[in-house]
Amino acid sequence: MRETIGITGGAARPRLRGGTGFAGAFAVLDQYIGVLITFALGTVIVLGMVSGSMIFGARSKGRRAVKDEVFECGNPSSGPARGRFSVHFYLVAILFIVFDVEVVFMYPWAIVFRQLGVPGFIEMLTFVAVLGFGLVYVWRRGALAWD
Amino acid sequence: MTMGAALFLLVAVATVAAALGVVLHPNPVKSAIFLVVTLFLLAIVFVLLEAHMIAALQVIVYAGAIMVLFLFVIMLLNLQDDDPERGRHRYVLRGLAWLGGVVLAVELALLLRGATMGGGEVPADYGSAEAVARSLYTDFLLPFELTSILLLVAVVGAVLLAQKQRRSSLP
Amino acid sequence: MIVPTQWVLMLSAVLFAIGVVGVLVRRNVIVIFMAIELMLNAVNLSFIALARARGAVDGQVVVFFVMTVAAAEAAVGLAIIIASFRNRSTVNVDELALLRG
Amino acid sequence: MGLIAVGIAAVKAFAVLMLVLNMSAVLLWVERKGSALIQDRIGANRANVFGVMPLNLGLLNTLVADPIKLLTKEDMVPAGADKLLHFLAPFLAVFPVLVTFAAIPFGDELVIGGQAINLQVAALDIGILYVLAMSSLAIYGVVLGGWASNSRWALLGGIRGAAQMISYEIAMGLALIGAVMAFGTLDMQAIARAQGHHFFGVIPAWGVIYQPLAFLIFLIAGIAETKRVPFDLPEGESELVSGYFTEYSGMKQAAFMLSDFAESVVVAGLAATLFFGAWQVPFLFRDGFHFPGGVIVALPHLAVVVLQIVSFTLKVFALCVFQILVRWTLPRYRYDQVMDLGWKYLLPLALANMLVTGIVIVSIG
Repeated sequence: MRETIGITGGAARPRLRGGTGFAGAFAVLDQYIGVLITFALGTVIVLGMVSGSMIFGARSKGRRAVKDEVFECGNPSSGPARGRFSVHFYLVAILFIVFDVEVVFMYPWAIVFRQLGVPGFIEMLTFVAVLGFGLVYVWRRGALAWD
Repeated sequence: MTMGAALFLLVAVATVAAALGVVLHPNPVKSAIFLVVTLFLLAIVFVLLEAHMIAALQVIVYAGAIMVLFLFVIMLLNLQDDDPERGRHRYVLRGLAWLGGVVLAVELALLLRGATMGGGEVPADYGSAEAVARSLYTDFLLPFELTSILLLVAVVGAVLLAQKQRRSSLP
Repeated sequence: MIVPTQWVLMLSAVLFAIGVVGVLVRRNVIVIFMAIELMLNAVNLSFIALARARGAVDGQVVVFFVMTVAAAEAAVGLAIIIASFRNRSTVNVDELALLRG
Repeated sequence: MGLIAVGIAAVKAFAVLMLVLNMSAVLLWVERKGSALIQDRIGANRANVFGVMPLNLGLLNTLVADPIKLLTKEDMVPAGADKLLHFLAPFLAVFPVLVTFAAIPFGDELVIGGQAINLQVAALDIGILYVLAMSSLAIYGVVLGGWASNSRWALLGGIRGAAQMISYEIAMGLALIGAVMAFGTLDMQAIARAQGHHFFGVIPAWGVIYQPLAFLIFLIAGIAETKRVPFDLPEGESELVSGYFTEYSGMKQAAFMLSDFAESVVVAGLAATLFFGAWQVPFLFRDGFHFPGGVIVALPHLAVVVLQIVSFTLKVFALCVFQILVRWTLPRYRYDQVMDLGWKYLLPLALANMLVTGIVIVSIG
């Protein structure tokens, strides 16, 4: 019973190669059978749910014009609904992409960095530092400020 | 035909259909949605090719991040359906483009049909996060570090381009 | 491998061709951009297929980098589109022939 | 064996989906009653059967009467809306959240007739990445729901929601990296098993002990991802009517509501797995309890498995209830405060947490 920080799972990792196989032809992908079935079941359940009111729901006759109007607190709506919006949202999305890629690079690193040791840690430090510089630039330029 | 091959064919047909949707649908938002579907289906193909890690990244980075940016821009600019094109030579050019595409696809397919490539056994941890990570952080160390600079340049450039030309809080 | 490598490469070829047609046929610059992403993905697919055929994982690492480059490209490319839209109010490539004067 | 394996997987998948759906429904009731308790009122307490008999059925009101009511509502699609996307949006909001649970283990192995069944729908090597991938798709439901409705409230809510979700996804991902570094794997069952021992024989070695800061960041980011108070800017009813699902009615609107609750369940499930020992019960091992001091209570295998499943369910439920308590305690943030919290506090904090974790692990060896 080791009491250091970070115990790697003592139990055996599940094998990638399942022994028996799905109908004999799917040996490698046994672990994804569950995902496939969940997707299928989930699709059926959610589709059934979303279309529930379309099938069982009440239907009103006539006078659709008023009822189908979009909600505007009782006033007739004016102008197009899909106006342009602040470029800030776009800046957030850009930052998101860049940092998402950074995070995604960190996951593979996080699982092997014990093997990589100190050099591996310094590599990631450099990577984070360069991107951290980007964050500081964006911050100081005011792209993160909402006015 | 095995179960796996049938699944591959099903996904492949759906992928091609979704890709055609990207190109054919006049509404940019729907085009983007079709592209998201294409990318998701490609992730399934990646799983079938035992690239588990890359499949997950495909969904996270492509379907979950890049396409969100596309949708944001389409909505930001409030783009409507593309205008139907007029003019006779337009139709000729379009026809030529489609013809060229079909020729390209057939040509590539014919070229690749003859190629003989092994599809043999691979190590047990092939495509796992650990295998990809080991390769990435030993053999591809320099590209990895350069990536950070690429991303830095991208974020600086994008913010410069997209922000309005007013003096910001930069001293 | 569940299917011959050639099948996957053919799928990749078809997707690439669709991307090419998209670039040629569409006039909306964002849709053209999306068609380019489609072509990138077709190439990614063949990288994955050939990595599997060779039994080496480095093809997958290359795909990793392609995704990163695609992310950077999307950020900058779309920023350019926004900037040009601000000046010209259009995303139609026929009207965006800036260099012609 | 092939077909039997598929059958078992199907049973597990169905059980997990039902767990998420039913827990969401129960949470709705807990929320109604809990908020009433907090605000010193009675709360939802009767259902009219055929318009004549007010009945107090308690939990059954939300589990049975509510769905029936919602099913019989008229399905509305506003004029000028994009019909296809309007239909697709609630689907895209719920589906990714539901399937996320496939990678989360709800128990250890169940051995029946010499055959071991892993109590996890899909024993994925990249479990955590799968969860992140699926939850990153949940954005589309929000964006498309807002865009397809052709209503300005909905559009504003959708855009706000998307920007908020992507902002907190970064903090969430970075917080999880600390946990991944501590355990050295992305496989959730392996992470669950690694939490099975005890420090000094008494303190369970749960992730929250290695990574308290990561847990805190993850929980805050998780609540923000579910778009609930104090982060409910996308739907904030006092400014945006109800945000991206303003123009939805009946079961479609219920789908959006469900997706919020199901997201709560997923966040709780993830937090329980990574930070609270998943299905582990303190001092419970494969053959029974081993209390400190040498007291051993042997238990049959089935009892152990049942205890583990119950333990996991209770942990998830407790974390969900905690989220509801937060929801009814704090007021809503302003939008700039929400974005600031994500980008200027949680993100640097998560990076720092990661670096400290790295330094500690490297210096220990």
